[in-house]
Amino acid sequence: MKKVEAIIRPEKVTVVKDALADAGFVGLNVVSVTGRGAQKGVVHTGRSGQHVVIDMLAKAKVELVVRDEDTEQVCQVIIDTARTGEIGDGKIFISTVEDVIRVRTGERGESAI
Amino acid sequence: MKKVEAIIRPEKVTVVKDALADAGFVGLNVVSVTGRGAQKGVVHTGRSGQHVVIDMLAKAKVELVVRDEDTEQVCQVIIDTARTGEIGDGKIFISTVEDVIRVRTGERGESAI
Amino acid sequence: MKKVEAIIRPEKVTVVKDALADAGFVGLNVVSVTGRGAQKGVVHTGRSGQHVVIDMLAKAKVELVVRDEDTEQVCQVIIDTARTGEIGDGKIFISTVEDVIRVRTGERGESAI
Amino acid sequence: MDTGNTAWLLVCSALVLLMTPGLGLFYGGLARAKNAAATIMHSFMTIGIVGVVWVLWGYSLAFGPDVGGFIGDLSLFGLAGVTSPEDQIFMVFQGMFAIITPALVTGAFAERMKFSAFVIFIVLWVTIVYTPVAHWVWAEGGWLLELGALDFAGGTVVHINSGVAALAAAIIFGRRLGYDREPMEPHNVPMVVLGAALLWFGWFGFNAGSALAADATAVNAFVVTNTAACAGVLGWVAMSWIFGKPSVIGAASGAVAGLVAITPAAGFVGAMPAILIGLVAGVLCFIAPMLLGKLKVDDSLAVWGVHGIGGTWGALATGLFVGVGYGALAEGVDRMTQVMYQLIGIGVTWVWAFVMTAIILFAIKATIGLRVSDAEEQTGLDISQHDEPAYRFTQ
Amino acid sequence: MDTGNTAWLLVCSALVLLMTPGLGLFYGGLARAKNAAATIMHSFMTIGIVGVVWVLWGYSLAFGPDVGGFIGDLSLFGLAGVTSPEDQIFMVFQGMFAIITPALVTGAFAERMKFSAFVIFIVLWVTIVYTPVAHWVWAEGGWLLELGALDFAGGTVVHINSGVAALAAAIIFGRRLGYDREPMEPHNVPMVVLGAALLWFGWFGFNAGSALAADATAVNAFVVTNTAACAGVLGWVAMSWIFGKPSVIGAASGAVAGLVAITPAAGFVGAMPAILIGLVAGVLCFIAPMLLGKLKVDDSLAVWGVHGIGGTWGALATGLFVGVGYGALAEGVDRMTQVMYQLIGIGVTWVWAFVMTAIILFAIKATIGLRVSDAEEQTGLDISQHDEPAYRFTQ
Amino acid sequence: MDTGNTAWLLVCSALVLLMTPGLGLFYGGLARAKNAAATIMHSFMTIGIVGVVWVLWGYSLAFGPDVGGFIGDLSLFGLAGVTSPEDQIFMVFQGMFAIITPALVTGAFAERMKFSAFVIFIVLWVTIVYTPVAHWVWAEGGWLLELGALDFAGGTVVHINSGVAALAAAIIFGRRLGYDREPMEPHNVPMVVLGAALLWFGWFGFNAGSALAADATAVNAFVVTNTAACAGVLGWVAMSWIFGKPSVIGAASGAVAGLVAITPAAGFVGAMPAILIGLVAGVLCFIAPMLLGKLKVDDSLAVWGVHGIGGTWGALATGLFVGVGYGALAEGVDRMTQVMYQLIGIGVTWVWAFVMTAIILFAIKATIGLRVSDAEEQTGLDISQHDEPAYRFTQ
Ligand SMILES: Nc1ncnc2c1ncn2[C@@H]1O[C@H](COP(=O)(O)OP(=O)(O)O)[C@@H](O)[C@H]1O
Ligand SMILES: Nc1ncnc2c1ncn2[C@@H]1O[C@H](COP(=O)(O)OP(=O)(O)O)[C@@H](O)[C@H]1O
Ligand SMILES: Nc1ncnc2c1ncn2[C@@H]1O[C@H](COP(=O)(O)OP(=O)(O)O)[C@@H](O)[C@H]1O
Repeated sequence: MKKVEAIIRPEKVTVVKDALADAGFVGLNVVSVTGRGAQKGVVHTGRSGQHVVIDMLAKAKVELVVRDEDTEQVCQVIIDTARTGEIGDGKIFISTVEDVIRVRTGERGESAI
Repeated sequence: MKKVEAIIRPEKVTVVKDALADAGFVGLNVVSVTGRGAQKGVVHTGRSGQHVVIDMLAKAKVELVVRDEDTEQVCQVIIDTARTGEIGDGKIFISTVEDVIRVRTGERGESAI
Repeated sequence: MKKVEAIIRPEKVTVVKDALADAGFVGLNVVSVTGRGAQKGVVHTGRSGQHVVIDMLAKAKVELVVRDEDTEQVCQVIIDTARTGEIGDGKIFISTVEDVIRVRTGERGESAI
Repeated sequence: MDTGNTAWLLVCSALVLLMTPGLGLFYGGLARAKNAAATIMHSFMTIGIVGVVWVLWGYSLAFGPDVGGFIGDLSLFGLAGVTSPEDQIFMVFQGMFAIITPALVTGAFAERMKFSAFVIFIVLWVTIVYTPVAHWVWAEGGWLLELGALDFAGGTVVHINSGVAALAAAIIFGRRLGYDREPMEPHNVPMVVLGAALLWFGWFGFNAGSALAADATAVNAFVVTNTAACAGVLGWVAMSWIFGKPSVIGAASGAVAGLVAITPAAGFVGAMPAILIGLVAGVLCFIAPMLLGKLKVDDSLAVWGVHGIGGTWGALATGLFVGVGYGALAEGVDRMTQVMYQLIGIGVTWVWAFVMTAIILFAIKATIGLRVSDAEEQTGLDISQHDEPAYRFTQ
Repeated sequence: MDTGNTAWLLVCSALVLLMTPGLGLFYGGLARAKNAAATIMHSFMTIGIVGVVWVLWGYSLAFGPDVGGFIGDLSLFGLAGVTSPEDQIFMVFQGMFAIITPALVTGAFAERMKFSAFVIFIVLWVTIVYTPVAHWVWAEGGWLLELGALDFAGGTVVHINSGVAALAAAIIFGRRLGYDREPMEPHNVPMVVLGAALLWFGWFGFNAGSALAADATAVNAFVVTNTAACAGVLGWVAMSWIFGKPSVIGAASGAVAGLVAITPAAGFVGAMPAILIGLVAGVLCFIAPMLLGKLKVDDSLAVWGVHGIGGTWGALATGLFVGVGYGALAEGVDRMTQVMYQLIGIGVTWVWAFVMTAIILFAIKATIGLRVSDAEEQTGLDISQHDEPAYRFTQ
Repeated sequence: MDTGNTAWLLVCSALVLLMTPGLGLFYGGLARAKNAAATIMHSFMTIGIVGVVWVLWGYSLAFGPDVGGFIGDLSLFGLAGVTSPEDQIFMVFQGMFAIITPALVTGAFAERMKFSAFVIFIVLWVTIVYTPVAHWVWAEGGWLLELGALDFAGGTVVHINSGVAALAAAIIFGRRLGYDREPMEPHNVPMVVLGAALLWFGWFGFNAGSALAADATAVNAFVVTNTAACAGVLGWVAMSWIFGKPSVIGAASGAVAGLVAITPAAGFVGAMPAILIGLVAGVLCFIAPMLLGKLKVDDSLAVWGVHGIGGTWGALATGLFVGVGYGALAEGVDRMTQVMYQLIGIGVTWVWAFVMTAIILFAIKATIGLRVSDAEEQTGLDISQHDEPAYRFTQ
C-alpha cells in the first residue's frame, strides 16, 4: 500500500477532499502545516513600521493510504483539483506503507484501508 | 526500525500514551488532525438553519518510531487501549524508517530511539 | 529521495529553517506536535493545588524531502542548529520517498523537489 | 440641567456605543475563523462611518425641522445650532442608535461581502433607510408618532428595520459557497457569549436610557429589560434542548432575542408580561431561522430571525400588553386600536426596509458589485479583504 | 426620587450584572479548552434561571415581610406590590447579587457536572440556600442584622456562602478524571484576565452601589475596593513568585481575592486597612487552594480558596478594622463584641452553606445523578453536553 | 455633595480603570502568541503597583501642597487628610490616570523586558516622571497651569509623557531578536479590537469625566470624544487602504489615535474641529511608526507613533482650535500666544519624559539589566517569565 501526502493550499482542501470522496477514496486525514517553497512569501509592513518577508505560509497536508494500484488515480484527482498554476500549489509525496490495521476490528492489510 | 502512526479518537490519547509508557515506549509525538472515514460524520443544523454533514472529525495521530521487534507489541497496546468497537476507532499505519538520529548526541540507529 | 523528519524545540524552528535555506534547502514544512521522550517533563502545581507531571511538551516537526545525496548534509545542518545539549533536543527520522509530484506542473521525481 | 439626568444619559450613551463592538464580537464569533476579523470589522467600521455621517447630516435628517412628517430638513447640517447640552446629549444618544442599526444588518451578508461595497452600503443605508424611520417614530411631527404607534426604544426603527433589511440582503446576496455542503459553525463560542454579554450590558442604556431621564420609567425599563433577557435565554435553550442539546450559542442568542422583543415595550409593561415577551421571543427566534433555512435563504448570522421576527413580536406585544404592570393605554385609545397602530407601524417598516434596502443593494451590485470572488470567499475575507488573519497562534 | 441616586443605582445594577458573564470568562479561561464553552454556560445560564426565579419568588423570600427573622414570606410573589421605583431598584440590584452567588459555586464542579443536574441545582440552591442568608443579613428583621453582624456588600451572603457551598460540592462530586495525573492548566490566560477585569469593573457597582446612594459612603467604598484589589494583586503575585514564577493567572486571582475580602468591609474602613486586607487576602487565597490540594479535594477552580477563605478573612477583618480610617463601631459595641458578632455570622454561614448544599447535592445524586459519564468527561463537556466545541479554528 | 456629580465621577473612575485591562488586551493582541500573556500582565500588574503607590505617596507628590510649582510635598502620604468625599473622588479619579500612563509605555519594550526590571521601572517611572508633570499641569500652583497651557484631559501628562518615554525605551532596549527578519504580526485581531473598544468606552470617563461634574462641558467633551474617535478610524483605515488593504488593526488603532488627539482639546472645541483633529491624527499616527521603522527603532507596539505624535498633534490642535464650536480663548490671550503656550508645554514634556525615562532605564540596565536572555526571548516571555503559555488549546 502507498501513503500519499499532498501539501496543498488550505483553501483547496474542501474541493480536494470532496473530489477524492467522489472517486471513492473516503478515508483521509488533514493536518495544517506551515510551508516554505519556491513561493518566496509576501512582504509585510508591521504596524510598528518594519518590513518583513513572511516565508512560511499556511498550507494543508492531506494524507491518505491507498492500494498500490490506486495511487496514480489519487494523485491525478489531487492534481486536477488542487492546481491553480500559480507558484505555491504544493507537492505530493508517495511512500510505501507496509501494513495497515483497523483499530476497531484488528483487520490488517488492504482490507483495513 | 518502524514508524507506527496511529490515528485515534482524541479522547483516547491519554490512555494510549500512558499504556505505551507502562509498556516501556516513552518516546512519541501526538499531532491533532481532522479525519474522514467510514464514520460518515454527523448532521448539524447551523444557527442560520442550514443542515450540513460534518464529514471531517477531530482525530489525534500518535506517532512513534520503534525497533522492528517491538512493532507488534506497540500495535497491540494501541489497539487494546484505543478500541471502542464503534466506527471511528481509527487506523494504524506501519512503515520503515531507515535511520534515526538523536539530535542531542548525534547517536544513530536503534540506540537513538 | 529521502524524507527527513526532525522533531525539535519550537524555539529552534527559525534558526533551523534559516540555516536550511542558506544551505540551499528551501522547501520544507513545519507541524506543531506535542512530544514525550526521555525528557520527563516538568512538575506543575495547578491553581487548585494539585501537582502534575506534564510529560507532553510542545515540539515542532520539520519535514522536508531531499535528494538521497543531500540527506547527510541536511541532517548535519539540523543537528548543528537545533542542538542545545540538553535533554529534549529531539530526533531526526529518515525514510524513503518513492516519488514526488509538483502539483503546479505535474513534474515528477527529483526535479519536482 | 439636572446633573443626575445628565450623568445618566451620558452613561447610557457610552453603554449603547459599547453595544456595537459587542455586536462585532457576537457576529465575529459566529463566523468562521477565516472571516472573524472581517466580520468584526463590519461593526467597528460602521461606528467610524456612521459616527461622522451622523454629526454631518444624519442627525439633521432624522431630527431636524419636520418636512411633511416624513423626514427632517438639512438645517442642522454639521450640528449647526445643536449647542445646548440637552440637544447635544439627545444628539449623541440617538447617534449611538444610528450606529448600531446598520451594524446589525451586516450579519446577513457576513463572509461574502466586498469591503468597498460595504462602505458605500453603510453610508447609503443609514442616510436613506434609517433616518426617515427614526424621524417617523421619534421626531416631533413624525407621522407614526402622530398616529399613536408605540415604540419605546426602537423595536421598529432599530430591529424590524435592520432585520428586514437583512432579509432583503440575504436574498440578493445569495448563499455562501458551500452552504448546505460544508459546516459553517461558530468558530469561537466564548467570543459569542462575550459579545452577547456586552450587548446585554449596553442594552440597559439602550432601553432604560430611552426614558431620557433617571426616573421611574427608566427604572421600570431597566427591570423589564433584564427580566425579558433572562426569559429569552430560557426560551431558546429549551428549544435547542428539545431539538438536540442545550446550546450555549442558544443561550447567548436567546438573551439577544429577549432584549430585542422587550425594546419597544420597555416603558409600557411590567415584569410579568416581560417574562412572557422574552420566553416567546426565545422560541420564535429559534424557529424563524430554521424556516428561512428550509427556503435555502442564507441569512448568515440569523439577523432576520432574531431582529426582524423578534422586533415584530415585540412591537405587537407592546400593543397587546401596554398597561399591564406598568404604563397605560393612551387617553381614549382602546387596545384593539393600539394593536392596529402597532400593526401599521410594523407593516410600513417591513415594506420600507425591504424595498429601500433592495434598491440600494441592486444599485451597488450593478456598479461595483457586492460579492468577493469565489477564490477570495474560499480563502476567507480576513486575508482576501484585509490581509490580516484573525489569529496567528504559531509565530 | 433623587435623579443622582437613581442613575447611580441603575448603573451599579448594570455593573453587577456584567460581573456574571465576566465570571464565566474567568472560569472558562481557567478550564481546559474542551470544557470552555460549558464552563461559561454555567455562569450565563445562571443569569437566565435566577433572573426569572428572583422576580417570581426569590425576592419575596429574601425581602418579603419577615417570618421569625429567618426568611421572607411569599406575599411579594411575582413582584406583587413591588411598584415604587425605590422598591424596583432595590429589587433589581439585589437580584444581580442573587445571580452571581450561585454562579460562583459552579467553579467547584466545573468540567464534570451534568447539565440537567446543574439546572436543577441552581434553582434549588438560590431558593433554599441563598434567600435565607440574604434575609438574615440584609432584610428588615433578619436575625444577623438584628444581632449586629456587619456585612457591607455581601462577604457572608455572597462569598462565604458560595465558597463553602463550593467546598461541599468539591467533596461530594469527587475529583476530575486524571486529577493528579494529567495537567489541568488554564487554557486561555487572556480570557482569565479579561474576566477578572470585568469582575473588578463590576465590583465597583457591587460595593459602592451597596451604599444605596451616591454619597460619601459610596465614595469610600469605591476607593477601598480599588485599593484592596490592587493590594490583592501584589499579594498573590508575590506568593507565586516565591513559589515559582510571577503568575499572570495569579495577578487576576489576586485581584479577585482582594475584592472578595474588602466586600464586607467596604463601608467601614479606610484605604490603609484596605491595603492590609487586600495583601493578606492575596496571600491566604494563594495558600488555601494548595492546602486543599494536599487533601486531594478537587475544587476545580479554587472557589473555596478564594471566596470561602477570602470571604471569611474579610468578614473577620471587618470586625478588626471597622472605624479605622472610615466608619465607626456601633454605639456601645466594643471591638471584641463586634469581632464576636462577625465570628457568629461567619460560623453560622459556614454551617448553613455546607449542610444545605450537601443535602441538595445528595438529593440530586440519588435521583438523576450529578456527574457525566467517564467517556463524556474525557471527551469534554462542550461536545458531550452541548454539542458545541468552544473553538473551531480550522473550518 | 451633589448626587449627580458624585454618581458621574464614580462611574467615570470605573470607566478609566477599565481602560488599562483594555489596553492590556489591545497590546496583548498586537504581540505574538508566545508573549501574549506577558504583555497583558504588564498592564494588569501596573494597576496593582500604581494603585498602591498612588494612595501611599503618588497622590501626595502630584496634588499635595505645591512646592515651587514643581511638585507636591509628602504631607498627604497614605491619604492623610484626604477624607472629604470631594477629595477622595478626585484622588481616585486621578489615580486611574496615574495607572494607565505607565501602562501605555509598556508597549515600547513588549516581548523582551525582564519582569523584575519591569516592576522596578513602573514604581520609579510613576513616581519620578509622572507625578511632577501631573502637578505642573493640573495641581494648584503647577507652573504650566499658571502659564496658561491648556490640557483638558491629559494630552501632555498622559499621552506625550508616555509616548516620548516609549521612544526613549525603544532606543535603549534595542530591537527584538529577528526584527526585520521574522514576521511579528499581531496574533489576535479580535482581541485587539476588543481592547480598542474598551479603551473607547473608558475614554468617555477619561475625557468627559475631566469636567469633574455632569455639566455642559462634560457633554461637549463626550460628543467631541466620540466624533474624533470615529474620524480617527476613517483616517487610519484610509491610509492603510492607500498603502495596501483596509486594515482591521488600523481601524482599532485609528480610534485610539483619534481619542489621544482629542484628549487635551475635549473641553475647548466643538464637533467640527473634532472631525479634523481625529482625521489628521489617524493619518499622522499611521505615518509616524513607519518613519520610526525606517530608522530601525523598534517601538514594538507603536506607542510613540500613536501617543507621542498623536498627543503632540492634539496639544497643538488645542491651541489652534480652542473656541471653535465650544469654549473660548482665555481673557486677553490671543491665539498666537496660546499656541506658544501649547508648544512650551509640548516641548518641556518631550524633554522631561525622554531624559528622565532614559536615566531610569540606564540605571536599571546598569544594575539588574533590562532584557531577558536571547533564549528566553526566543521561547517567549509567557513561558520564560511566567511559566504560563497564553493558550493551551490541546489539553
Ligand atoms: N522539498 C520539500 N519538502 C517538503 N515540502 C515541500 C518541499 N518543497 C515544497 N514543499 C511544500 O510545498 C509548498 C509549495 O511549494 P512551492 O515551491 O512554494 O510551490 P510549487 O510547488 O508550486 O513550486 C511549500 O509551501 C511547502 O509546504
Ligand atoms: N485510507 C485512510 N488513510 C488515512 N487515514 C484514514 C484512512 N481511512 C481512515 N482514516 C482515518 O481513520 C479514522 C477512522 O476511520 P473510520 O473508517 O471512520 O473508522 P474505522 O476505522 O473504525 O472504520 C478516520 O477519521 C481517518 O482519520
Ligand atoms: N521513539 C520516538 N518516536 C517519535 N518521537 C520521539 C521518540 N523519542 C523521542 N521523540 C521525540 O523527541 C523529543 C525529544 O526526545 P527526548 O528523549 O526528550 O530528548 P533527547 O532526544 O534529547 O533524548 C520528544 O519530545 C519526542 O517529541
